[in-house]
Amino acid sequence: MDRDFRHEADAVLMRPIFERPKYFYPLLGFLLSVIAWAAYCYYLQFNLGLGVTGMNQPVSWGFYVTNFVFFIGISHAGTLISAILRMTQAEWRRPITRIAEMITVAVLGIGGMNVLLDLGRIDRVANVFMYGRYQSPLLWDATSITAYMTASALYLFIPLIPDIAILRQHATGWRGGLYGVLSLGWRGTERQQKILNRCIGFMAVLVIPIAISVHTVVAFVFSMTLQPMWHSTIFGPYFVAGAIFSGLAGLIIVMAVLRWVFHLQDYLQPIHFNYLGLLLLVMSLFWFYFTCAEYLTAYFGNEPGEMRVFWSKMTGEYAGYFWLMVMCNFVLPLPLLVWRRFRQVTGTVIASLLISVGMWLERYIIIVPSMANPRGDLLEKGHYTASYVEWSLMAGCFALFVLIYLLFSRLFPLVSIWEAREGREKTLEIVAARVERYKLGEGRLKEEQ
Amino acid sequence: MKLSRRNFMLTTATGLGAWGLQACRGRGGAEAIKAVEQWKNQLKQTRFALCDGCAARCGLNCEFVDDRLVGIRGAALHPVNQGAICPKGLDLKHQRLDEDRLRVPLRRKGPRGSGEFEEVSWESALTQVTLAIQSSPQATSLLGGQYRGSTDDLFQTFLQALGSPHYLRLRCLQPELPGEHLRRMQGLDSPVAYDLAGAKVVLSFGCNLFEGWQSPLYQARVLAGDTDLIQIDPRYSLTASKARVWAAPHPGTDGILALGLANILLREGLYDAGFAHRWIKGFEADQTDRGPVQKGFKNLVLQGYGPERVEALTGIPARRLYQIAHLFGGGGPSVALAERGPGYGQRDAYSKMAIHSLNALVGSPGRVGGMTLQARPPLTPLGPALRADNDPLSALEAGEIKTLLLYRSNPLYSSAARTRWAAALDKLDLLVSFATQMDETSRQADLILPDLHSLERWQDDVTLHQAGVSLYSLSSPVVEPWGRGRASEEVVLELARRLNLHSLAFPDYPSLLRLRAEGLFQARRGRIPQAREDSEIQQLLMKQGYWQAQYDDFASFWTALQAQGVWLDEQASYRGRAHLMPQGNFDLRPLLQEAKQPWVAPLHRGGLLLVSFKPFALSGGRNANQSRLLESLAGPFGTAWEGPILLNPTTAKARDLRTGDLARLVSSRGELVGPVKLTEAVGPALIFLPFGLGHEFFGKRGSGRGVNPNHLLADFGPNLVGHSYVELSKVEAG
Amino acid sequence: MSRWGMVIDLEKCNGCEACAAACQAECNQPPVGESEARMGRKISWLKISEELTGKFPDLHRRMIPQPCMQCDDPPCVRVCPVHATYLGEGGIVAQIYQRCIGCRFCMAACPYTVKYFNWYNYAGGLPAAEQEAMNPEVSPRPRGVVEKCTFCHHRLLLAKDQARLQGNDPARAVYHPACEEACPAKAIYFGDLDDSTTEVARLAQSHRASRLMEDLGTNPKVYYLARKENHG
Amino acid sequence: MNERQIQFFQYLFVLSFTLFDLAVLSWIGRLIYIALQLKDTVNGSLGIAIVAGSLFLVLLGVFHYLFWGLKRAKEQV
Repeated sequence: MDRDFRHEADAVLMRPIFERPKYFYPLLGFLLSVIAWAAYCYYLQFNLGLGVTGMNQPVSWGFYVTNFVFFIGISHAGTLISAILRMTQAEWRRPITRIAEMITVAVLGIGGMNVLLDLGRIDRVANVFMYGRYQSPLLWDATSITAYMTASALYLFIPLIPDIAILRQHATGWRGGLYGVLSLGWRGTERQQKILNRCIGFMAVLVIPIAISVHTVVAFVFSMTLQPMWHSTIFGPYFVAGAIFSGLAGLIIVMAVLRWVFHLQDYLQPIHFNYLGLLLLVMSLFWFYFTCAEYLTAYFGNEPGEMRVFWSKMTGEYAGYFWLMVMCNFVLPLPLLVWRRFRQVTGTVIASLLISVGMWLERYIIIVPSMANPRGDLLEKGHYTASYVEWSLMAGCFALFVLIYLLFSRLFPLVSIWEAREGREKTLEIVAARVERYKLGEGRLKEEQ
Repeated sequence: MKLSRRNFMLTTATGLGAWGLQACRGRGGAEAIKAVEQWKNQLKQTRFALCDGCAARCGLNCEFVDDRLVGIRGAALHPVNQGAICPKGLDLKHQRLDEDRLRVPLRRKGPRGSGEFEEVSWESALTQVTLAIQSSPQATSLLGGQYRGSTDDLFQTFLQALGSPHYLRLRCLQPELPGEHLRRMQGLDSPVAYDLAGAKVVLSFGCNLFEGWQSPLYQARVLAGDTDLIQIDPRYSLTASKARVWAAPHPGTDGILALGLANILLREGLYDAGFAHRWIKGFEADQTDRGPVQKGFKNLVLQGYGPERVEALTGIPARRLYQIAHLFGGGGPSVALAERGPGYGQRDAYSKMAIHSLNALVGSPGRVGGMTLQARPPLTPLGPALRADNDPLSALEAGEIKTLLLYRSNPLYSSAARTRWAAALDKLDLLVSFATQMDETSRQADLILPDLHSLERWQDDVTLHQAGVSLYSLSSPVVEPWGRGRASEEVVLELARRLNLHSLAFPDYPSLLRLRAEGLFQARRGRIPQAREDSEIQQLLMKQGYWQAQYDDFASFWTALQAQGVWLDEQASYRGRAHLMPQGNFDLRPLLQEAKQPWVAPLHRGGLLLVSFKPFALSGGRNANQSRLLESLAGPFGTAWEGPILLNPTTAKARDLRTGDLARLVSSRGELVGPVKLTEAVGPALIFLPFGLGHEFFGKRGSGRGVNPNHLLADFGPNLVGHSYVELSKVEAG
Repeated sequence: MSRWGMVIDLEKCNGCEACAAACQAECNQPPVGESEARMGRKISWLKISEELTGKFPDLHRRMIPQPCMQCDDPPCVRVCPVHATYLGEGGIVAQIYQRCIGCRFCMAACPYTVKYFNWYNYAGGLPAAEQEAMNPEVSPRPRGVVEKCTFCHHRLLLAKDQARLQGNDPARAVYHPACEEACPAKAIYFGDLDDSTTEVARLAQSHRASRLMEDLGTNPKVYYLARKENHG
Repeated sequence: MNERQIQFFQYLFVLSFTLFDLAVLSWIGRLIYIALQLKDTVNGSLGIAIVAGSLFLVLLGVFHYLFWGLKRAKEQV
């Protein structure tokens, strides 16, 4: 039973699980102290009230809602991308899918948590269950995020089963028990493989509409109100596109970090970054198109309430944020992603970092300027500066994300071992067969037969 | 069963509690519900009190639950406010609870002005005052601010009994006296009231009718209808925005503007020729007197105040002058108000008389919608009147006064002549302050005797400004005193006892008030309004000359007066022209005299003129520490808890100032730094500063907040002028 | 069933803030203090906005008191996740403070920005004496919940109780909110919009009447009377 | 950990997922009940609930298919 994992193929994937990395405790301590500080800040907020934040009237939403939208956006990277790649049978998906799916599960919880952080009366959160009403888009959110969370967790778990079974062979003690329970009696029989593949395939199909619905519904929180620059039909698709965009960026960053930390250069190769970079480029163009569509519509319509918000973003108080966002999301990443020689690991990571900042800013300037410039010309203008509590909680969220990833990496392989093996063993034949079928004239011939 | 408020809070229907009640009702607990409802309705008690927030003295209904003051509403039957109420009145509930209030007698420990005081007993404090007065009774005086009624009479009698010739008052309006111009032009000795309710056109020269002038609530009510208001004010005030016509002359040129209007009225025959012929003296050139022929008003105005010249001097376009003149002289009862609080600049007397001459031209004296004379309520007199000395500073500087009692006056804050005041007060042997708050002047006092909050003591008032009624209001304490304070009137009566002043031998202040009220009872006129319907019948009867006794004996009259708080006599104003012009004419000759002095251009070219004004929330003068009022400043200023320097955007642009920036204002008298707010409501080359903030010492919330325009205003003598030339510069942050 | 509405005559209103202050006193809206007020967290269920147009000296100013517009189709109610705000009796948009979870979605949805949030425990932070002086008819709000103008709903409940005690039909009870009562210029009219005999119903039909952001379709029950014709 | 214990925890795992899913479903049911009771946008609520409810049912189905399927497939060997 207790075979040494080091003799296994793909041993590098199992190393972080069975050999405690030397940075583990320092990093854990650092993350826990950041989280503890954030928890203390939240304790202050819980005790004193939301007054410790910078929010006010009329800017009654700030960092927390921004982070909510941002993290939910990042979560799209994972499951959605992995599902699309699985469905299209993109071969290069194999080392990426699990990393992506785990991002989703980790970040979705954090995103949902930001809504809770934002509540004035967290002690009454049970009211959502007792007296909730489906008319409120917030409940749509609650439902679709729960669904997405459940589906993503399932979608993460199912392809994990064979790997858990592999790990079980090397694990003792509580790990052995855990893997024993979670492997669900996996033996790798043909029948089991078939069931597993069927489930994976089904979930990949199911998860795509759920993922799209989640971010559409997040957008609906804003677009269902009558507020200037929120009340727009483009918001659903705009948010989905933005979510995939920021999600891809998040995925690239996480991949690069993991590649470096866990020495996964053999699995996460420049070609992966190249392909994801191409996807990122496409999404950047999409994002730019949606942004133009949104702002041009508002500008051309010239509705006074909207124009106040519009100009506050273009030249006013929020112009700095707006133009920084355009730089980060489009102007700077574009050359990095267009030229092949930049579309390497470093180039895509830089572009991704820029895009992450840019997309966070986008969420921020969607929320704050509209709230600060209410529709009526009579109504007072607002200003918003986040307080240290909000910054701390945001830092806590990032730390929590890293912590979750760290703990996950100590329990499960970050790259799907069995899929990688499958790729090595079977792919060549499958792809060769597939390419054979692409050959010119084959299709017509088949039809004629 | 004694019902506590806690029980009440538990059972009462709040927004949600109503659900509970509804639910009970559904389950057949109708009886229980009914009992609760019955009890709830009986629980609330109402007591009458007089508002002390400003000089208007509105009537209040204080609502009590379990002897706790939980609400204040306007008293519907009080003629001044008729149920309305303003932020200052509403906030009395909280003002009373201010933790900064002085609650024990204090004696100065350190040097004057050091702010070091020690707590002393009342006995010790009163002995000290008694001894000081005893040593030189004639050198005792009292410096009072804004108050009326029996308090005023009591102080007069007290000083008179001591043989002191000095009763000092410091305030911007003297309600018990007619203005100087009225005395000189009409020979009046008692105050006039302007019949704003009856007027069709009201021409107000800087009187901020809805913000701080006399009784804003009353004016708001009577002018909300079809009255055409013409507001002359350099600032686009709230009052100006309610006016049909608003004109913004250069500050200090109101007199010229008035005579410019007179010019048009005369040339176009829009004046009351009958009145002019019968009553006005000095209208035509005077040829009957011996000696050189004196020019008449007509010559003066027609020759010297043509629209072009007036336009050049005042900045008001001739077209606008015609518009105003036609409206004002258009036939309807019109009245011109020359009663601006801070005065009309260096040529105050001239301006006031010039404005008042418009009243002569439209024949407003004695006319409905014009000027009337109020009859004082027939209160039992206390003693002979001691006319207040309205130039207190000179009296103090003369050094004849050794002991000074200070009541509701804070000259070190409210007077532009702060340094002179400080020096004059320093000469005193004993300065005693009756105060509820530690303010600038009280800090200089040797002894502070804590006064009671207005809701904690007996108050009365004689309202003289409201045309058409003779009005006396009285209120008894509605809440228990907080701390060891005593009503100042009681303290004065106690001093009188100790000094053996027989004319003030009253056991306490209520018995003095009771004695005064006996006069009302015996006068066989007037009534105590009980209910609206009742009042209509009574009014009708009285109009026809009938008077019906409401009460059989004085005791029941006294009880009713305490409960209702109001005695009034609607038939007590004198509209007869002979009453309004006791000298037999409306004399314009004093104006002609004043007009002879050469005119000094008031607007310093290129300079900025600072003008102060009173925002409504602060117009009581003692509100700088009331959180709710400070918070309500967000309405007029856009910023709560602050009184910004108001600037026109063009003025500001030249100095690179934006709303929220700090600016420094420097005048010949001093300088101050404050935040700026840009508004079009202020003309270019003008700066407006709200008055009421900028206290050095006024409780925790009132100290060091905002700016005090008095630090900059030129001191032109006893009258507050309200403007001054200043230089403005930006204060760089950091 | 009554449909309570308000008409505010802007021609009469002189911006004295009496209504706002009366509202604060009646409904226990505490002062939030200097730093809070400067952050824009002032609570004033009835706020007064200044509308100043033109250039000196050709100016026009209106002071516009804004309570909750008590929309017939309130955007805030649509978004509330927990039924903490709902269209209650007589068309009054109610807020259940004990139910509210403080998500502030209603604040984000309200185009009139007349919903206010208790960022801190403002009411509970007042000195004990001031708390005792609160109006016992209206519950003070804890921190973390949204609050708003209730058209003095507690006065309606009292009026109904009174009617019941006197043997009258409680459904026909008439009441007056604190702001209307306090207004010195009598610029505020309040009553049943569905009862054509009331002054409010008549004025709401007047050609001078309009509502704020009528085009949003929220159907507010607060009407404003614009300037008179003859004053052009 | 012996095989029995592992089995016990596996059943616990599938049970807790099932309970979670049922809890969500009952929550959705509760929302519908409230909407009906208060006549608060019943149609819309029903629409959303049908979509969301069936989704959770499908997820439940997938999980159970997987769990029992793997179990049976194991035994077949």
